[in-house]
Amino acid sequence: MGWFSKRKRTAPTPVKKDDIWVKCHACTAHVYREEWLSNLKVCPKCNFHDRISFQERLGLIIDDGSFHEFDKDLKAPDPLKFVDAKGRYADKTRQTTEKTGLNESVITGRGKIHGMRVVLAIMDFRFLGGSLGSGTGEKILSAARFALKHKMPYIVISASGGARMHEGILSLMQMAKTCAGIAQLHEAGLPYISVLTHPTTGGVSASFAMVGDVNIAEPKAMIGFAGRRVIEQTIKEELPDDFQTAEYLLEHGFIDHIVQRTEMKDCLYRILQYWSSK
Amino acid sequence: MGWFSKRKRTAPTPVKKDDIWVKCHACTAHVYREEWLSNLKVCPKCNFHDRISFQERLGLIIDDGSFHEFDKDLKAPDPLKFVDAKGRYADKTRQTTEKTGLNESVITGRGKIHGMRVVLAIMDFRFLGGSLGSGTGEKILSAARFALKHKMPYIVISASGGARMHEGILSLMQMAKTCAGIAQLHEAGLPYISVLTHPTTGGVSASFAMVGDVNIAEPKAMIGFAGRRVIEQTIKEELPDDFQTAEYLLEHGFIDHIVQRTEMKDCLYRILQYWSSK
Amino acid sequence: MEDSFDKTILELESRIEELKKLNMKPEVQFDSEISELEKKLKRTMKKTFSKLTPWQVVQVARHKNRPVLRDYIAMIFDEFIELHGDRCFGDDHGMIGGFAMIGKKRVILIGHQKGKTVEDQVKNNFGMASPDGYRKALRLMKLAEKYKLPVLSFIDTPGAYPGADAEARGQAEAIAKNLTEMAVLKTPIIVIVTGEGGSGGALGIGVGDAVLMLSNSIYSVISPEGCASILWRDGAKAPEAAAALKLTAPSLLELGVIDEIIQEPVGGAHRDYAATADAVKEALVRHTRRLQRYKIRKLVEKRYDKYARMGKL
Amino acid sequence: MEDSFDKTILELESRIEELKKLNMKPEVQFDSEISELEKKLKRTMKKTFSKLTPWQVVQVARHKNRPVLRDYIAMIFDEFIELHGDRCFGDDHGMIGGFAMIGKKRVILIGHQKGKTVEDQVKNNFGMASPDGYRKALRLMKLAEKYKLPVLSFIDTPGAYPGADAEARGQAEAIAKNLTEMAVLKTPIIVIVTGEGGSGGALGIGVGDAVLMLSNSIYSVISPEGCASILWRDGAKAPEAAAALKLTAPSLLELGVIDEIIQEPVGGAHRDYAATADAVKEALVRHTRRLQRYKIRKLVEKRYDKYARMGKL
Ligand SMILES: [Zn+2]
Ligand SMILES: [Zn+2]
Repeated sequence: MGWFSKRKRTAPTPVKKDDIWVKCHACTAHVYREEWLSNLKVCPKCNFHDRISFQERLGLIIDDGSFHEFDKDLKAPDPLKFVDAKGRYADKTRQTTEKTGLNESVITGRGKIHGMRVVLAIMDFRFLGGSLGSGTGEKILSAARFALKHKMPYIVISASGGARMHEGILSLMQMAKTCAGIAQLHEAGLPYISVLTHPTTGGVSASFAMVGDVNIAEPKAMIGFAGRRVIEQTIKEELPDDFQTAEYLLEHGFIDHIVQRTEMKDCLYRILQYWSSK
Repeated sequence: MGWFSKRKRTAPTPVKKDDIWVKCHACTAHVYREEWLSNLKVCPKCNFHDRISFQERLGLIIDDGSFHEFDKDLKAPDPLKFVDAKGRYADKTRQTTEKTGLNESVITGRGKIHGMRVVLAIMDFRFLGGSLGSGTGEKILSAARFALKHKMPYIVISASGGARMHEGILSLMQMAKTCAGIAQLHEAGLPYISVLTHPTTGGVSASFAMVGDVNIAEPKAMIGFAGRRVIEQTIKEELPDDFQTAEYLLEHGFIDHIVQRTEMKDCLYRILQYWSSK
Repeated sequence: MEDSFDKTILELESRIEELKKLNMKPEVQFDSEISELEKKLKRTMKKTFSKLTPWQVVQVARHKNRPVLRDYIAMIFDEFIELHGDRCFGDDHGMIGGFAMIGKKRVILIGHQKGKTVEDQVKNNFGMASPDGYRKALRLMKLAEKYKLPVLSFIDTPGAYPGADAEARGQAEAIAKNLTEMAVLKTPIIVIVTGEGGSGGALGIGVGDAVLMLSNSIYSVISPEGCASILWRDGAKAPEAAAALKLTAPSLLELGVIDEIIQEPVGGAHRDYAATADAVKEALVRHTRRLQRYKIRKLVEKRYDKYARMGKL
Repeated sequence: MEDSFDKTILELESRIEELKKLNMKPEVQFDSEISELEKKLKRTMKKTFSKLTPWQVVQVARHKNRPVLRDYIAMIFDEFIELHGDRCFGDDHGMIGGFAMIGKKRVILIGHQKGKTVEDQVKNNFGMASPDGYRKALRLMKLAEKYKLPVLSFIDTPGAYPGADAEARGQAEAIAKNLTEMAVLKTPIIVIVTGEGGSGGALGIGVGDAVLMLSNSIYSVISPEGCASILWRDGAKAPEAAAALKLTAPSLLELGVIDEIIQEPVGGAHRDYAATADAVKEALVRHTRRLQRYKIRKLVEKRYDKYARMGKL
C-alpha cells in the first residue's frame, strides 16, 4: 500500500522545463508541451487525464475568490520519528514543503460551485505521492465535520499512491478515521461525492475514495487496491492493459460516471442540485 | 416460474404403494422402501433429502402437542376464474383438497421448539406443487403479522415449484406481499429464519425464502430461480450436475448452512437462542 | 407477429405513404385520395384498437417499434445523469438508472432498457436484467431515500435473465432483496409498466405506491406462450392463455394490482411517440406530486396495506 | 525463518525431547539431566523472549505452529455455528464467521482463517481474504446489530488477497465499505490481533471499541520486507524496517492504536496453546462485559472519538 512502490509505475511526467515535447503515460504519444498544457494536461491523442496541482484543480472547480482554506498550517507530524536509508522522514516532509509550498497531501476548505456552498478536499500528488498521512486524514476528517455541522455537501478529489509508510500504523488508521467522518455524513443524509483522479490506489482507494454517494472518475485514471506488479506476481500472468483504469472500474460496477476535467465543475453542480433542491 | 414446468423435472417419487423399492431422484440408486421411509425419506446412499408432508415436518420440528394452526379454513381463491385445457382451476383445488386434506400449499401456526415459542410456516408440495397462490401468501403474511405483534421469531420452511399461474398476476404479487411482511420483521429486529427444502424454486426462491437472517437448506435440495431447461436453452450448453443444489448455493454465498433433517430442530433452537437470550 | 389483426391498418398506412411520396412531384395530385384514405385509416384504427384481444395487446406491447426507456428519457426528462454499477460485481446494461428531472421535479429514475438495434439488444440482453441490474437499482433507490428523491421505475422486460451466471450470482436473492427493501423504502415509488411486465423480473423493480400501466402494455406471472405450453401442452394456445391470465391493463386495474391506466394514442404507442410521452409525463408528474404530500411513515404504511391486500378477495 | 534467535531454545527443546524418549525405557534414568535442561530452557526462553527485537517478533507472529482462528474456536468457544456467504457472489474461506458462545456470552465471531495444512492454506489463500470475505463479515456484523450481539473480530492475515479477480470484484470497495459501516455499527466490536495484522486486509475487520493484541503479534501498514525493499531498496533490511515501522504491541499501545496487550506464555503462543487461549478468553469476556454496559449511542460516539484522535499528536 506504500505510495513509493506505486510511484514507480506512474513515473512523473518526463518533462524538463525546456522540453517542447511531453510523452503521454497512457498512450506514449509525444505531444507538444504547449498544446498539452493548454489542454489542462489531458492527452489530445488518448484523453488520458494526467495529474494536476491542487491550485489548477481549484481553479477548475471552485468559483473565483470563494475558497477559504481550512487547517492551512497543519503540517505532517512525525509520530514514529521515522528514519530510513535516505534519512529522516521529518527532513523529507520539510524539503517537500519547501519545494512545493504544500504542508500536506491534501488541501481542504469551503467554497462555491456556481454559487452553491460546498466543503472540498483536494489531494495533491506532489506532496509525497499524495500519500495518506496523519495530517491528510486529520484534514479530511476535519472538513467532513465542518460539512456535518453546517449541513453542506462534501466533495473529496483523490489522487494518491496509498498509505504513507513513514507514519506506519497511523497512516493505516487514517483509513478508519476518514471513513468514520464519511459515515457520519451518510447518517445525517448529507451528500458526499468522491472524485477519483489519476492515480487513486492503495489505502485511499480502500477508504473514503470508494464510498461516495456518487463515485466520479477522470478518464483513464488508474484506480485500484493492490499494485499491478504484486498482482502479476500473485497470478503469474500479465494483466490486460485496461486493468485498474477508470473505464475498467466503471464496467465492474464501482464507478458511476467518468467525466472530462473541463466538465467536472458542471457535473458536480448538477449532481448536487439533486440534494440541495429540498 | 410456473410450478408445473418444475414438477416435470422433479417428478414425484415413482413409488407405488406395493413397491418394495424406491428410486432416488438424485443418485438413481434403488433403496428399500422401508429403509427409505424409516430414514425420513433421506437416501441412505447419497443423502438426498426428498420431500415430506407438512405433518412429517411438523413432527420433526415442533414439540408434540404445542402446535396451534392459523387460518386453517382458508381456501385457495380463484380470482381469475381460471380455466385451462383440463378444466377449471376451482375444481382442481377442490380435488386436491379432497385428495390431500390440504386447503393450501402452506400450513401456518405457532408452536414450541424445545419449549421456545415460535411462529412457523411449512409449505407442502402436495398442494399444487407448493405453488405460491393468494392463499399461500395470505397465510405467510398473516403468520408474519402474528410474529410481529407477539414479538416472536418466525420460521418459514419452503418447498415450492414457484408461482401458481392459475392465479396469474395475483400469484406474482404474493412475492411482494410476503416480502413486505418479512421487511417488517427485519425492521422490528425480530428473527426470521428461512429453511429451503427440495425444491425451492421460481417465485418462492425469489421472495421470502431467500431473505432469512439465516438461510438453512437441506442436503441436495434443488434451489434456483429459472428452470434448468430454460437456462440450458439460453446458454446453449449443459449445466453441471450440482447446479442449483443447496451445496452449489452454499458455495456461491446464498446459503448459510446445510443441515440434516434429523438435526433441523436442534439447529433452529440453537440459532434462535442467539436472539432470545436478551 | 403471427397475429395479423392490424393487416388492414398496415396496408392503409403503406398506401398513404406511397401516395404522399408521389404527391411530392408537381405533375401529380393525390390530395383528396390521401385525405380519403386517412379518414379510413383513422376509422379502422379506432375500431381495431377499441377491441383488441389480450393476445393482440401482447403483440402491441412487444412491438419492435414500441418506445423503450431511452426514448422516454429523451422525450420526457429534462436531464438524466446516468449512474452506473452495483458496487459489487458489474454494470448491467439491461437495467439503467440515475438522477433525472421531469418537469421541475428531481427524481431517481430506474428501469429496464430493451434496446432496439440488434447491437443494443445484445448488450442489454433484450431488457432481461441480471442480479447486478437489480442490485444497481436497489443502490439507486437507497440513494433516493438518502437524498429524499422520489423513485420512478420503468418496467419493460420479458423477465429476469435466465442464464447460468445470473443463477450463480443470485438472481433469486437479488429480486427477493429488492422486494423486501422496496416494501419499506422511505420515499415515494412510482412504477410504470410501459411494455412487457414479465414476471419476477418486472416485480423486482415493481413494488410501488402508485403502479401505472400504458393501455397496451401487459403484466403477467408467465408469458402466454409459456403458460400455454404447460397448461394447454401446446404453445400455439398462447391466445387462450393470454386471455385466461388476465394480463391486460383493465383486468389488472380491476384486480387492484395497478392504480391507473395511461391511455395510449389510437394505434398504439409505437405510432405516436410524442402523444405517448406527453401522457406518461403528465401521469408521472401528477402522481409524484400527490405522493410527495404524504408523511413518509404514512406513505410506507399505505404501501404495506396495499400489498397486504393483494389477492385477498 | 532466517533469524536464529531461538536456536538455543530449539536445541534444548529437542534434547529434552530425546532424553524423555530414552527415559521411557526402564534400563536408563535421565531424570536429573532432564530437570537440569528444563531449568536451563526456562531461563533461556525467559531471557530471549523478554527482549525480542521487532524483527524477531515478526518471526514469532508468523510462526507456522502459531494458533489460528479454528484453534481458538475449538479452545475458547463453547459453541460455533458457522454462517456462510456474502449473499452476492461467494463464500470466502479466508474469512470465516458465525454465531459463537464464549463463557455465557453469545456473540457474532468473524475473523481471518490462515490454515495450517498446505491444503487448508490453499483453500484459505493463507488468510488473505477476498472481497467476498469482507462482504460476508459485514453481513454478519449487520446480523449482530439486529440481534444485539457483540462482534468479536479475530485478525490474522498477511493482507487482503492481491489477485486480479479480487481487484475486479472490488477489494478496495469492500474494505472501504466495512470501515464506513463499522464506524457506526450499533453494537460493541471487540477486535483482537492474534498473529499478523497486515495492512488494509486487517483493518477491514479491525475497527472496534476495544482493540487487543497478543504480545507477539504484529500490526503494520506494510510488511517489513515490502517497506525495506522500497525505502531501503533492499529486502534484506527488513529487520531495520520492522524496527522503524513500530509494528509491535507495546509501540502500538503507546500510539493509541490498540487498547490492551494480552501477554503470551513465555516462548510464544505456539509453545502453549492452552495458556494462550485462557488469556485470550479472559480478555475477550472482560471487554465484552465492559462494553455491553454502555448505551449504544454512547458507545458509537466513543468509537468515533477514538478514531478521530488517531495520529493527532
Ligand atoms: Zn495519450
Ligand atoms: Zn440417492
